Amino acid sequence: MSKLIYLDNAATTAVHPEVVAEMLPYFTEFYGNPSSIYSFAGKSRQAVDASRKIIAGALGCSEKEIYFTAGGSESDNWAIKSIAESYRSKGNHIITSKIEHHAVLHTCEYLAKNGYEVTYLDVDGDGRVRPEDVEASIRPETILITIMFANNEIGTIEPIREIGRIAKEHNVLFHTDAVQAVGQVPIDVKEYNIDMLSASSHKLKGPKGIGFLYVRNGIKLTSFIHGGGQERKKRAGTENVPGIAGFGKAMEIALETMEVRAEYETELRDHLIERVLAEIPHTKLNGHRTDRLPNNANFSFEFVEGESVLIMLDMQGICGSSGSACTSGSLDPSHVLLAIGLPHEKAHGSLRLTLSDETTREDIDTTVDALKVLIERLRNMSPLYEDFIKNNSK
Amino acid sequence: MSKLIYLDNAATTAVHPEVVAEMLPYFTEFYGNPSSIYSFAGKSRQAVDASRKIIAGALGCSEKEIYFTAGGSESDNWAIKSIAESYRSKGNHIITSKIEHHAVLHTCEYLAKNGYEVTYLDVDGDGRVRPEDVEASIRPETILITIMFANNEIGTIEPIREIGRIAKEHNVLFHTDAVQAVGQVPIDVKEYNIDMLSASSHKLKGPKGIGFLYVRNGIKLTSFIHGGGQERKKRAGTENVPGIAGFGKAMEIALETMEVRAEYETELRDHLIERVLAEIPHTKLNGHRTDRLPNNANFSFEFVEGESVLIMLDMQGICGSSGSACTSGSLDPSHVLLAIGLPHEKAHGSLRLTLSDETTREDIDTTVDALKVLIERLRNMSPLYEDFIKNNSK
Amino acid sequence: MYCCSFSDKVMDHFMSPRNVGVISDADAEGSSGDPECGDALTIYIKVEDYVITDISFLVFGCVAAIASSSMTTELAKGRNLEEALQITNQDIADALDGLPESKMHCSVLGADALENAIKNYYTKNQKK
Ligand SMILES: Cc1ncc(COP(=O)(O)O)c(C=O)c1O
Ligand SMILES: Cc1ncc(COP(=O)(O)O)c(C=O)c1O
Ligand code: FES
Ligand code: FES
Repeated sequence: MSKLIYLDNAATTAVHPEVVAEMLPYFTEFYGNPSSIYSFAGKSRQAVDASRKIIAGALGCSEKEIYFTAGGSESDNWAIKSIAESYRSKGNHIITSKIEHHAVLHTCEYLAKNGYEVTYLDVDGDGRVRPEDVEASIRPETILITIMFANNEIGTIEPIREIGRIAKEHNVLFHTDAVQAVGQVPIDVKEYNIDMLSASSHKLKGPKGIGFLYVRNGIKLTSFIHGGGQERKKRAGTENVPGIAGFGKAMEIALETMEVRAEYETELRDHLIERVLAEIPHTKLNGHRTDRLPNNANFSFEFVEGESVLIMLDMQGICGSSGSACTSGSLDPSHVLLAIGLPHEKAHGSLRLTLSDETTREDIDTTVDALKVLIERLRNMSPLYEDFIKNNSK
Repeated sequence: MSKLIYLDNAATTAVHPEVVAEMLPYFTEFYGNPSSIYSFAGKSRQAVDASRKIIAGALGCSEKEIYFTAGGSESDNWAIKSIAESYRSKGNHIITSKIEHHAVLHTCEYLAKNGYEVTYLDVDGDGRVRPEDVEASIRPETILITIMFANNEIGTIEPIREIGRIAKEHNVLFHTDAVQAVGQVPIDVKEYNIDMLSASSHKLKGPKGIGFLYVRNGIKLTSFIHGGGQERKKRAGTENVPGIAGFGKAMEIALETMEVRAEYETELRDHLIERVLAEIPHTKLNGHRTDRLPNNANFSFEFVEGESVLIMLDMQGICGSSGSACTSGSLDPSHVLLAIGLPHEKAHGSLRLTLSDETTREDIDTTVDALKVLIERLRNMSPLYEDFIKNNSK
Repeated sequence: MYCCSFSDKVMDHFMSPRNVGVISDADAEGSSGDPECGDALTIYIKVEDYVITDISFLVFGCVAAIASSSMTTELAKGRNLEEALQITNQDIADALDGLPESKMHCSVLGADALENAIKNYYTKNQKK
C-alpha cells in the first residue's frame, strides 16, 4: 500500500516525537511515585507540576484550578456529575445541546434518570447553539449549562463567549467540553467566563489516556475517584507521570505552533472544501462555513452510504470517519447531523476529514481525486441515485 | 550520591524496558483510535485485544470479563459503586475490613453517607481478616464483601479462598482489591470465587495510569464513565492503547518470571527481616511472618519517628516508605498499623521496604547497615528512649 | 512531607543537630508534644545570673521537629531568660530559612518546650 493519508485527526492524533521524548525518562529512569517523600520522587513531582503550569498558562487560569484525569470522557462525567451532586440543593435543571459528545449526553441521560431535568437545545442549520435559547431556558432551578466549545463531527465553533456571559449574568455555572478546541483555537477561561472545561491530550498530539478538568476556584467539587490524596484530594490514583509530562509538552507545542498551524490548516481545509463542492455534485458541507475548527471538513454525499465510502477510501490508504469514532460501528445516523436538520438518508452518507499540520496539499488532492471516482461508482450502483436521475430527466 | 537503592516497589515500580519497547510503536506509528473502522486502526485494536487476552489468561477468566480502567483506584471505585447501585433493591449492606486501601475505604465512606451500611471488620495482630467474622457479619441485606487480596503496607495475604467460599455460599458478591497481589502471587478468579477484582499496571513494571477491573460474567455492571461505546459500553473514553499494550506485556513478563522472582525476593526479604530483627533491638516485624507478599518487609522501630528515618535513608540514596505513599505527608499514623494493634507512637515509627527482582543482597546489606546507625542516632536523641533506659536501669 | 520542601538549613540541623543530649545537672527542664501524635521534645537548661549558659534537648519527631529543636537551642544559648522567653516559633522557622506550611506547627514544639523549661526554672527558684 502507498503512503498512509491520515485524515482523522479529530478521532486521535499521532503523538509528537518531542512529546514521546519528554515522556520516556519517566518510565524507566525517574519512575518514582510523586507522592513519595524521598528526593528521587521529586523528579516525578516536578514533571507533574511543570505540566500543570504549562496548561494553566495556556488557559489563563491558576495551577490549582487544573485537575488531571484519564481523558475527555472522565472530565465530562466528573464535571457534570459533580455539579449535579454539589448543587442539588440549589436546583436540578441542566441545559445542554443536542450535538454534544456522548460523554456529555449520556451523563445527562443518566442524571435524567436520577431526578434531574435536562433541556437539550436545538442548534441552527450550521450546528450553532443560539445564545438566546440558552438564556430563555434558564430557570430558577438551573444549576449548570454545558455546551461544547467546538463540535467533534462538523467542527462548528459555538458562541462560547456569549453563553459564558449569559451564564454569569444569571449566576448559573458553565461547563464546556473543549476536547476538540484545546490546542486548536485560543481559549481564555476567565475572558470567556468558563467555570469548568474538559480536555483530552490525544487530540493535540499528546498521549492517549490523559486529560484534565479545569475547575474555577470557588466551585464546589466532589471527588470522582475516592482514595489517596492526589490532585488536591479530588481525584485519587497514582499520577500517570509520563502521560502528564507528555500532555504538558503537547500543550506547549500546540500553543507555540497554533497560529501558523491554524493558518496552514485553514487554507488546506478550504482547498479541500472548494474542490469537493466544485467537483462532486449533490454534496453539502456540514457545519458552519467559517466558524469551524481549522482542520475540520464534513460532507454529505447524497445517494451513498458513509461506511462504504470509508472502506473504499481505506482501500486506498486514506483514513477518514463518518460520525464520531466512538459511534462508528453503530448503524444509527449521527445525532449531530440529524440535529442540523439532515434527513436520515443524507446523514448516512456523511464523511468527516480532519487534517493536521503534517497533511500536504498532495494528500488533499489525492483524496479528492479518489473521492470523485468512488462516489461516482457508489452512486452508479445506488437505487436512490437511479430514482433521482429518473425523476430529473422527466 | 552513590547508586540509588529503590526499596519502594509497593508504591510503584520502574517500567520494564521490554514493556516500554512494546508501548512505543503505539505512540507514533500505530496511533489510530481503536474504534475507527479503517485497517490502520486495526493495529491499535489488536494491541488492546492481545493485552486483554494475556490478562484474562493470567486470571483464568474470559476476555469479556476484563475492563480496562485508568488504575487501581478507579477499579475499586467502580466495582463498589456499581454493585451498590445495581443491587440497591436487594440490600444496602457492604462488608469490608479496617485495613483496606483508601480507594476502598473512602468509597465505602462515601456510600455510608448515601444510605448504605458498612461493616469494617477488625483484623488479627498479623493483619488477617478472620473468615468467621466475614460470615458472622453477613445479613440478608448484604450485597457486597470487599476484602483486599494482600495489604499494601504490611504485605499480609488475606484468606481470599475462604472468603470467596463464604461469599458464594451466602450468595453475596465478592470483590477483591488485588492491586498489590496481581503479578506477585498466582490468582485464579474462578478457583477463588472472586466476582470482581481490581488491578493496577504500575505495581508490576507496567506504566502508570492504566488498570483493569475483572467482572464475572452475569454481574450487573453500571457504567462508571458514560460516553462512547468503549469497553463494551461500560467505560467510555478513547482507549489508552500504549498503556494497555504495556500492561499486557508487563503481565506476560510477571507471569513468566513469577516463580523464580518470588523465590528470589522471598529469600532476600527474609535475609532483610532476619538481619534487622537480630541487629536492631526494640524492633517488630509488622504483618504475617510467612503469609505475606514475597517482596514486603514492614518494621516498627520503637522510640523513633518514621519520617526522620525515611529522610535519613534518603540522604544515603535509599528509598523506603512509611505507611502508604498516598497518605505520607499526613500526620495521622497508618490506619493499617493501628488496626493490627500498634499503639500510636509505635505506628509512627514504621518503615516499609519493598523489593524487586533487581534488588541485590548488597543493596539489602547496605540498607541494614545504614539503618543500624541511623536508628541508633535517632534513639540517642529520643526522650522516649531515654525514659525507657532510665526505667529499665532502675 | 517531601524532602525537597526543606531548606538547606533545616536539612543541616536535621542531619547534624546541635546540643543533643541530656544535661544531667540541669537547672531546669521543660517538655512539649505528645508521642501519641508523633512528637515529643524535652529541653534542658543551665542558668547563671538569669542567663542560659548551657542548653540541650532530646526529641522524638519528624524532620522539622528535629531541626527546630536544634535551632531553638542555638537561639536560646547565651541569652538571658527574659530574652529567651521572647523566642517565638516564627523566629525558629525564620532562623531555619523557613518551614513548609504544613510543618509550621513543628516549630511550636521548640518554643513551647523552651518556655516550659524557663518557667520551671522560675518556679523552682522562687520556692527556694
Ligand atoms: C492495595 C491498593 N489498592 C489500590 C491502589 C491504588 O492504585 P492506583 O494508584 O493505581 O490507582 C494501591 C496503590 O496505590 C494499592 O496498593
Ligand atoms: C468533543 C469530545 N468530547 C469528549 C471526547 C472524549 O475524549 P476521550 O476519548 O479522551 O475520553 C471526545 C473524543 O472522543 C470529543 O471529541
Ligand atoms: S446494509 Fe449493512 S448496515 Fe445496513
Ligand atoms: S513534630 Fe509533629 S509533624 Fe513535625
